[in-house]
Amino acid sequence: MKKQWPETWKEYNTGGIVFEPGNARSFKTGSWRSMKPVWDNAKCIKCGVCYLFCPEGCISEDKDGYFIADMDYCKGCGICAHECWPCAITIIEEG
Amino acid sequence: MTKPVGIEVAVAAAEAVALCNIDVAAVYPITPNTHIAEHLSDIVADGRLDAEYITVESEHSALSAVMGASATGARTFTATSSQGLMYMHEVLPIASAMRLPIVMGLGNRAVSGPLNIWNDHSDIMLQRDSGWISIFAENGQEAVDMFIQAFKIAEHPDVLLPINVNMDGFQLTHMVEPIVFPTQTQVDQFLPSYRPFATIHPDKPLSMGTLALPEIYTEAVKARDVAIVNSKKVILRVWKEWGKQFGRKYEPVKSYKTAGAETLLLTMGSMGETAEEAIDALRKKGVKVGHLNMKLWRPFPFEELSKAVKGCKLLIVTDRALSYGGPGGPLCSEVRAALYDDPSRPEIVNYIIGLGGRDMRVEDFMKIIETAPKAKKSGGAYQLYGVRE
Amino acid sequence: MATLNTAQTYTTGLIQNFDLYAPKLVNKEEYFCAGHRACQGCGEALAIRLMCKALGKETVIANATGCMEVISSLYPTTAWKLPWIHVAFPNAAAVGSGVEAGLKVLRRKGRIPDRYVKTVAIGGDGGTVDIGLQALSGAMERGHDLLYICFDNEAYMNTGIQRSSATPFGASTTTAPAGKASIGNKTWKKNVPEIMVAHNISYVATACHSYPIDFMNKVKKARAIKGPAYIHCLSVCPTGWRAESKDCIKLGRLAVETGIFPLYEVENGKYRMTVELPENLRPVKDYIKLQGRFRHLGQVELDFIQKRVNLEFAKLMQKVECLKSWTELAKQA
Amino acid sequence: MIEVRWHGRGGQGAVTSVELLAMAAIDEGKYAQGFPSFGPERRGAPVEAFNRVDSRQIKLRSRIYNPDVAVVLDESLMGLVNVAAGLKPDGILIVNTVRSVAEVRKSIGYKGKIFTVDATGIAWKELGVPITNTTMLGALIKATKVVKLESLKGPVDHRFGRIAQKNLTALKRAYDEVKMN
Repeated sequence: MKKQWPETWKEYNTGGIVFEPGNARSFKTGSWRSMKPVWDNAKCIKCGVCYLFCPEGCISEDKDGYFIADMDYCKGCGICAHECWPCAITIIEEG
Repeated sequence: MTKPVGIEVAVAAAEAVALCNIDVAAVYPITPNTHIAEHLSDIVADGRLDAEYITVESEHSALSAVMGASATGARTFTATSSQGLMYMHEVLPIASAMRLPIVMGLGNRAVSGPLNIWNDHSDIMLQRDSGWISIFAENGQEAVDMFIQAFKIAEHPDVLLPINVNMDGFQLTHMVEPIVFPTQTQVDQFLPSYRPFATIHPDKPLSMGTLALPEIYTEAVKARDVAIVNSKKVILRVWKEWGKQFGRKYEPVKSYKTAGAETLLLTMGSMGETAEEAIDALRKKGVKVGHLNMKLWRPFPFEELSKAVKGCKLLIVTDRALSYGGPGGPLCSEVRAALYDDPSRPEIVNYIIGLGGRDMRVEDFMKIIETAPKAKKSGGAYQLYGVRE
Repeated sequence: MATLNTAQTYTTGLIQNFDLYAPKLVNKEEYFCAGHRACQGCGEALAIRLMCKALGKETVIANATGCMEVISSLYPTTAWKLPWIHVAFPNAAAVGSGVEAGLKVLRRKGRIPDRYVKTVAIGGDGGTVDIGLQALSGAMERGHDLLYICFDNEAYMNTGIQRSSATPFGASTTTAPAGKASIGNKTWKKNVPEIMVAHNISYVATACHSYPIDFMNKVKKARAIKGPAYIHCLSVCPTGWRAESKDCIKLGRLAVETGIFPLYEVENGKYRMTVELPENLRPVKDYIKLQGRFRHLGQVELDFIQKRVNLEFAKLMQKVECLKSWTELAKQA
Repeated sequence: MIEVRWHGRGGQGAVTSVELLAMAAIDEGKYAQGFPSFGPERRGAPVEAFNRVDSRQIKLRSRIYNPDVAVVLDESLMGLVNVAAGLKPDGILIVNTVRSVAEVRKSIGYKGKIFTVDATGIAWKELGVPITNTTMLGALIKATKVVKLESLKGPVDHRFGRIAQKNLTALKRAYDEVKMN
């Protein structure tokens, strides 16, 4: 498993610079979620509103043009479901 | 070597900074450093220096702007005094934490209130713990030399820390005196071009100025402390190199007529030379007294100080600032702490002198040296020299 | 178990401004990555994400201290894929000034690649309209090639919902709380876009993440200006506004539709509504009732707010209708 | 070492005088200092400025209390400030005035050498303005020989550019016309 913290001060990057852009992806915010979105592709018109409004940027288009959320990061805010015009997304309890 | 020219020290400092071919300067006017700001902008306006000169709306923004510029890999400069330095205070430790090798000129001045525009060291002492390298010029020539040295020290890959060059406000900044300037070729030989270790640019996106949780903050502090402690090696090397190239010697603690001295007087900044006139006068009378002038304040020169005071019985430390309700002047506090573990340490007395432009004549230094043996020596004692009771 | 099935019953014809399939056309690259630690349903994080998409790769960001800085840059991680620098709270505009100057001079001197890189400074409302206003004013006045974007969530959310000068009238905050002797915040929101217009900069706009295409178009337009530009982006904070996370987008939309936060741009002095609103605005009540921070308000305060919103909107419309662009004025002068 | 104190009013260029003198002395290979009184005085207020010139390095950075020379750029100051205060008994007082040396001596009671010159008259004639700082430098050099007259040429050229020659003419006239008793 990747170390969360540098072991010693010597491993602290000069000036506290983080050299790997976007490496916050190692922090999985999916655990914050108590509700999760579920897509009903039969209703989906592939407009992408869910993708555009996701504060996490964790919704992406699959090869067929439908949308899926990366559950490693989805915090379950419910915006996608609330904003989905054709009501293709439902928010359900986790578990 | 070129011949000395008569020039105001602040103007000479700006010329020295220009010789270092800086890329970005941001300076906000404040007495007594203003002439640096004015003259540097003249140099840029005349096209003698290709640099961006940002006429910021505050000192806080002055340092912030040079930090932004330094992060892009630019060689940067700012200057200030007193209230301006106080206004910068928030950003000072961030500059050292981010390891940005900014050079700052300080025309040292008392701190309000009451409002006072004249010289002492209250401003820099209040910023003592900001993680900056701090050096003090004793005369105009040293100020010019130190600005050029400063860039080399700060930008050294083993250092990467901001540095302030202190020169006494008015006593130095407004003094026309003889200065020998190195030529551009000499400066170019001495000072390599700045090679930043990381820059903010889309070619290699990185994040600067990140947040440290309790799990990492201590390590971040340690890393910076080690950097500033280790910077002394580079400082000594740069000073040695300077001495070789230009024939002017720089030491963390300069000794003057210390051979056989039982009493030593320690000063920092431009009063050192006046004090030396007092030493000369007393030596003629047979008094065994010598003088020390601290040029390196951060990192603190523990070994050099210890060596310099060896054999003396009484050490008179003069401070140009007071820690209210504390153990006296900050210089003396640190000298006492530094020598505490030395069993052969001298007795130490502390005089707070020259506050807010109060003049110090040769006679004053003689009086201090003559009365010091009777002064209370222990328990953090100090006295404000010349205060009217 | 199904909950919250939410048809868009609240939208009016306004939503037609939203191009249905526009999301398909936006930059797919994410420069503000998942893994950031913003609250569930954070409007500001969304706005930042959209901003980055509009700005693209050739950009440097200078960020003021605040929520977005804290949630994105916990060492040793960063959510940013754009080059990013944070120094302190009040000085994003000053740091941005320095970055801009540095990139300019180094490019001129051939020390960095010879191509244009945009500098963008960002801050929250506290870091922009309060403690950062001086640095912002300085940067805009000096004419740096700098885009400043304020993400306004109407209080100091990072420190726990304290009142700022961008906090709306009547909102209860932790330092302007509602109580028996207080209706909460007693002042009207400071109009910083107008202060920016007074700096004679060539582009000023208001925006909101709930109108993502409008926002991104404004960012692109401002980015293209070789000089100072300012965008004030209302960013819904469900936590601080005491609202439901899912309502984030809806709240932004209601702020616009009620005329509380109209979306407009000012190009060379010429005002233009970018989201047209009907003559009869939606009642402010529709917006206010969804938020716990306004829960304590009675009819008297609501009436007061409605009147003031009407007045402010009328003032804006007057500018939209009457003011000509400077280029036009110059021709007449 | 020679210590000089200049008396003028804010805006009359006393600080320029001390700069020029210091520069000239340094150009001659001497050691010199030139500095203003470090005060907040504004245009019109009485101000002082100082020079030290020596053949060896000057280490003093304290103020000048007992000058060898006092130079008065503006005669109207003599009723306001004691321009001879602390002046060494065998020192030199140089006054811009149309009065005679005897008259000046009578009014101030100073026992050392006194020099007078109508610097204002010269400045009006040569420069077209009553600014006497460069003019009085000529009188000072004649009275003290602290630097050579020609040593001022470089600093004055540097400082005044296209109006340098006028200043040098005024300076030379004061050098020639200064009266001593």
